[in-house]
Amino acid sequence: MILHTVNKSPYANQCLVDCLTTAATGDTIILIEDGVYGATAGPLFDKSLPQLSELDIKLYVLRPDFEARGLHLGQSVLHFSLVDDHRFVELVLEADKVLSWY
Amino acid sequence: MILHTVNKSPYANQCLVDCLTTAATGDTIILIEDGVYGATAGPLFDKSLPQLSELDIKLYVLRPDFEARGLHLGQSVLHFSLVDDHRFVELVLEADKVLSWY
Amino acid sequence: MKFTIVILGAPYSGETADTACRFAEAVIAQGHNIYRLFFYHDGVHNASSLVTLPQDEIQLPQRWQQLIDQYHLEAVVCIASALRRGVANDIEARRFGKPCGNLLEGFELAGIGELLDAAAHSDRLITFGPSS
Amino acid sequence: MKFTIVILGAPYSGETADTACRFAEAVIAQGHNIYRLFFYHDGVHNASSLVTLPQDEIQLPQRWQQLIDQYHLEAVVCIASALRRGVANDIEARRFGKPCGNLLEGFELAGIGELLDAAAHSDRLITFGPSS
Amino acid sequence: MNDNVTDNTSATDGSKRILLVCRHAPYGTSLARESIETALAAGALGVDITLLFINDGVWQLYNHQQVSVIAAKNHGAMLSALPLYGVERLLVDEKSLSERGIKASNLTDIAEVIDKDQVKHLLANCKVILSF
Amino acid sequence: MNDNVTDNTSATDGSKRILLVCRHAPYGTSLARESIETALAAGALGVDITLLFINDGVWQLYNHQQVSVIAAKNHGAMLSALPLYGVERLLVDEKSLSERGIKASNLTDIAEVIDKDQVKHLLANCKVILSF
Repeated sequence: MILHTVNKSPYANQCLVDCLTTAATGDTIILIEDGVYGATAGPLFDKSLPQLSELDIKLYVLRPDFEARGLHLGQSVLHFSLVDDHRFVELVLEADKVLSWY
Repeated sequence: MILHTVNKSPYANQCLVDCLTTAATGDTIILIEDGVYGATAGPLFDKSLPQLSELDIKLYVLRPDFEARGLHLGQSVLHFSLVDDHRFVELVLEADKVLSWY
Repeated sequence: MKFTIVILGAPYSGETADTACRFAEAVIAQGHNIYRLFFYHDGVHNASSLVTLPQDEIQLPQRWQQLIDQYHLEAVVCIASALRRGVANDIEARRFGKPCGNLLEGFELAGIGELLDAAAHSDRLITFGPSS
Repeated sequence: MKFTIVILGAPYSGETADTACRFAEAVIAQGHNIYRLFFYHDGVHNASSLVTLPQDEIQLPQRWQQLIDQYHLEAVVCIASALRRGVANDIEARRFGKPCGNLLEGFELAGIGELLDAAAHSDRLITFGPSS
Repeated sequence: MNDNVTDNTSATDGSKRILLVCRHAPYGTSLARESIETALAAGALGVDITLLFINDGVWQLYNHQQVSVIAAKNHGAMLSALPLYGVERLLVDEKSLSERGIKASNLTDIAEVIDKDQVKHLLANCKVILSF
Repeated sequence: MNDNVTDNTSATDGSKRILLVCRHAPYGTSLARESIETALAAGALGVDITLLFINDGVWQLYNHQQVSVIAAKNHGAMLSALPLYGVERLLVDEKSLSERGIKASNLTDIAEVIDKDQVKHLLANCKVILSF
């Protein structure tokens, strides 16, 4: 099981879509840095998410990066969990390996 | 009249699409650095180009950057002209100002 | 568990180094070990003694340094990446005829082999890519 | 015609500085003038004397330096950007208690006002953004 | 909405002015910060400047930014200093907002939302563009 | 096609191996170069490594790269040294090629094209991932 990190805005960069295309059932994704914009409800982004509902992929957002940007949950059709740096470390341990998309 | 420069691959970054959305009739676009991948015929890119045929926008590609990557013209449905660094300078002079997309 | 953290981004220019440093601190706070910090690509600027931020801002190189010092971490800066980006210890600076080096104490220059060794010997390896 | 060239990318890490330097050379070869080179954001690394590339590769800082010297160009490095990224002249290095500076001769540290002045007084201004 | 910019004609008449195009999100890179520092310098020096927030640059204006854990300065607070420096023409591209599902009420009220045609008018009529 | 990698089972069986994921185009940034330098170091040190070229990383394998005017080293030539260093598992993602309109005949023959399922198998079975 892979933990994927994504650190770029999906409105500017393709790497979240690239990640979603490659992620497998049971994988985990954490959005960090500008990647946290992926947890907003922009129509542009939601279009590219059909895969997610099919695969059993858990979605996390790094809280300090999310709050710095003034964002709040409840804007997306998808379920994201906010996590702090400590939980981020645990997520790395729960996965077999990490793949970083940047 | 604006000369737009674009230096990122359209397969990785949104800035060519952003540029095309904003460019006006009569403007000029030059693809430089990884931006030169915009002159390839990937179906992904051609989808986002309907605007170009409507507007009278001239398209240029910086030859040294294009050749370094092993690329050749004739792959795209659009007309791109290859230019060297000297012609790039002239294009800047022929425009009123430059807007860089990166 | 033993972590290796690979840092590819410079401080200030992007967020990478801040994220990675917070992550390293969290790893330690949870009682895990850091096998190695590996600074590669633009990450080598984290080891520059010449980085000077405004006084009221977090000085990332010194924050790394404190972590390295307090927990005896191994902080390896890729030598090839470093020299090409203007980060050098005194020995390398002298070799290339520069007046003095700028590698912060606590960091060491070494080859990419240290990254491969870390990949083989850590329980987890995480890369923090450039954010710019 | 008077050009101002704004360079936002470091040498080696990306292509920006190479593209900008070739552009500057072409401007001069065509008989035009360069009002100012302005190094901002990661572009400040172009002015680092500590950048050392393998011998068979193009040393961009020295290539800039040669252009600056030969054509008496004004090459301004944004002082705030530079200090935050570890580029300093001897005066600034001393001010912050560092052993020595690393600003290459020919380049000068100055404020953002020089960019605004250049925007007002050049016929054309072109920005070369970071490629990474 | 700021009184000084409610007249669309004056707000988007950029002739003779420097237009600062802000396309990048805050925090991820320092580009957003450096663009605002450029605007603050323009204000301090009395240089007439207009800011256009477009694409991910619109996130810079997002309300309720809370920097606590991360190393960066609060970008929203930096922006709110602009009017104090006399920089009052802050324009936001409507299309970029709608693409991101951002409502005008999510933004600081120092900026005025303009439509696609106004953006084109602004770009066509400014003297020089600094793109960040 | 290289004899050593025509057996798909062995080519994509990444257990115990380091997987180097190459996602970036050459030249624009130095990431592609640094990933290949990592692979060359692995070869020189006898460390088992597999390379996966995916997304814009597939451009690294594009034939007929001609560096003359630009400052960078020929990336295609660097890549062709990999087999000489014993690095022979170079795999390319088929989907990334088709998205870019690239035919297998446009690529250097040191790499083997694999499909989506083989990519997933490779990712699932390697020990550790270095992502560039």
